[in-house]
Amino acid sequence: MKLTIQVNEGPYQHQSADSAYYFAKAALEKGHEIYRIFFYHDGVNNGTRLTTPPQDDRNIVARWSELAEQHDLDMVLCVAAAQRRGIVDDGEAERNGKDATNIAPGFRISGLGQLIEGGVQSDRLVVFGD
Amino acid sequence: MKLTIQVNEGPYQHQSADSAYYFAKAALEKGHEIYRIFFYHDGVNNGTRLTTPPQDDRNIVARWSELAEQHDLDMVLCVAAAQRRGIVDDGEAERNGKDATNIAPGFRISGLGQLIEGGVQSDRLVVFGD
Amino acid sequence: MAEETKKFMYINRKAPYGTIYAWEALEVVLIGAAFEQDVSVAFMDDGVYQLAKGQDTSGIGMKNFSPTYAALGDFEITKIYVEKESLEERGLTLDDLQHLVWEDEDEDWAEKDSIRLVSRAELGDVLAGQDVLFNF
Amino acid sequence: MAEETKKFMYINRKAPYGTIYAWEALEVVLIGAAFEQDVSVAFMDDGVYQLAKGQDTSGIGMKNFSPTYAALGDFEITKIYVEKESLEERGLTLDDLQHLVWEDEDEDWAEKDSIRLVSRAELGDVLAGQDVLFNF
Amino acid sequence: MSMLHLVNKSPYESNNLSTASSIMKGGDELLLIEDGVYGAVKAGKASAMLEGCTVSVMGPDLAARGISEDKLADGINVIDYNGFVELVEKNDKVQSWL
Amino acid sequence: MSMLHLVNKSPYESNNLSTASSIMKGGDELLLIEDGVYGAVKAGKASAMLEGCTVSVMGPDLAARGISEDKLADGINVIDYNGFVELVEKNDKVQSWL
Repeated sequence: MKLTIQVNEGPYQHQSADSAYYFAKAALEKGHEIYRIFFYHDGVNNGTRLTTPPQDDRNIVARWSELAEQHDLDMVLCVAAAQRRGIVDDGEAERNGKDATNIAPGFRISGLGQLIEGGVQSDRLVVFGD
Repeated sequence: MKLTIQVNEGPYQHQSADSAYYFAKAALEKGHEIYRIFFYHDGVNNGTRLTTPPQDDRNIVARWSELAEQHDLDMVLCVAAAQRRGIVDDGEAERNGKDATNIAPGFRISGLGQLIEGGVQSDRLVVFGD
Repeated sequence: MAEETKKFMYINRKAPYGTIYAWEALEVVLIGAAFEQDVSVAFMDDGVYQLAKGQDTSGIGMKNFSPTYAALGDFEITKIYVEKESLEERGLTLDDLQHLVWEDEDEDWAEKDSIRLVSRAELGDVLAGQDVLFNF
Repeated sequence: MAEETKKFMYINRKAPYGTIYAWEALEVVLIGAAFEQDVSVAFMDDGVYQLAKGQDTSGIGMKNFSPTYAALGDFEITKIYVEKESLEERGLTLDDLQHLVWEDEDEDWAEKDSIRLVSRAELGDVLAGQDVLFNF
Repeated sequence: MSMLHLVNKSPYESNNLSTASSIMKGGDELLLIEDGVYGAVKAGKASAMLEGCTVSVMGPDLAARGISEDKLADGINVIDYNGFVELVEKNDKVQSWL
Repeated sequence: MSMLHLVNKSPYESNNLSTASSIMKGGDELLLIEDGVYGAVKAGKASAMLEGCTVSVMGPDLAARGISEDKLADGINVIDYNGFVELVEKNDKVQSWL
């Protein structure tokens, strides 16, 4: 089964990002293919490398980055949502005149078409949100 | 009347940040004193200078920074909440080994005691959230 | 991408302005229109408020995106389902909503209504017939 | 800051884990304990779930912060209001919740119950008597 | 000792208005803001919860949502952000039903 | 053409379970996750909405909230994340009632 996963909320405030992660992990372990994980709305906040959660808490961002590296995942942050929330890679920093970037490893910023394409190309779309 | 305002949600996703801003502005224009604006939970995301909202949309972060400058406001981002969400100033970057900062002008990062102090020192606490 | 056409349904259940979901959902619908899928949009629960007439956001400093719904027909999005029970509970009728239309190329560009008023049970049938459901 | 003592009430209305509000609210309560105000904490609506016994978060990888409620007594937080109607609607009784106690210094450290089961009307009276209400 | 109760969510998706209206005391005031303003519409089922309450509603939020004032339940005060500040002044404390 | 319905909010604070359960077709399945698991507790008022539905509930979410399986309404399947994936496989599509 080919899956696209959509994440609508940021890390920590809502459990959505946790549920999406555990679902993705279980699907991969069962041999399914994840075509794409698309982060929309506040979901783009999953992709900042600047978080420092408490020592006794999970590191949601790092966990995504590791999963992406292990399984060569395509993790996309919606560009319009990322601009509104302040998630920036090198290209965005240059285009919008920002003096810093904060995107985490394993994420890329791209357009909403990537979500639609996920719907077209996958057998299932599973949405996690508030 | 001396006010403390608490903001629990980030910009754009919920209207809370907008309502808090217009309430604060109206209070200042009527001659009230704002003792402190305390950003908690995802509210800390109001304090990132990396946002680039669309041209035809309001710039929530810049609006806070301007209000703070005009009225010499004390705008505090909760440190624990900011660490979880990845809002970083120079001190936090150094302490937590981060290679970038994203805090916007007019905001400072401090402890939860600042919220309690707001409750002690103010005539009213008004909370905006989801 | 042209190899397969899927039935895409965008389901809107949240009020506008209090949260951004309605607006960012609309952005997906517009982008999605370029993908030549078979598109439907549903408004139920508080989502029916998105189509309310006469929205004026000048007092809250937010962009009024409601005129965009009227443009859906130009994007060949012509199947817009509005749930009856949701309207009734909220004291609304179709007259409180924008009148959304599309022009039928096959009938000399005759103007037709886009909104289909459906019961919850009927909407359930429509959902059952879709391939992909988008939620915001 | 010692010049005035205010009645502080922390109102918890959200379930734990689904959102972070319960946890971050608890952090405020603990920090606030150092400020020598007259502190109360209320649990109503889904907030009553925060006090449920037997929480085990190992399967969702989140920190189980529920043991901290038992420490509130040590922070001299001894007035914990739980709303009856909220429990009943959810099929809960006080037996489903942690047994929270504090030790009364004035009575040779006798252990006393912290939880006060109140009706919505009684909780309304309690709220009316407060100076500052914290909401999360 | 009067209290201002703030409700910012639609009564059709959340229980906040229900809780607020059932715990309010005589002398307290209710202010509907953001999506909470839907609770003020007379023809909507939720408006029954407002009976016996002193209710204000944010005009800018009403206008944004396309609700004209003639649609409101009887006796509701339509205010702006200045009026919001005045309600906070007038009542001793504020309870946000989030 | 069966559908998996996901509900992740408490039925006591949100209308999502109510909407989901009233729109489900025979053959559809309902999965309660996150705060949605509170809807599965037999003694709670909301469990009445589950009647006639095929219901699964996330075990890890139940445990986190201190709900033991003997508290659940009759006939509910307790699953883990593997079971979640299997439900997604088994049904043609997923509807998240957010």
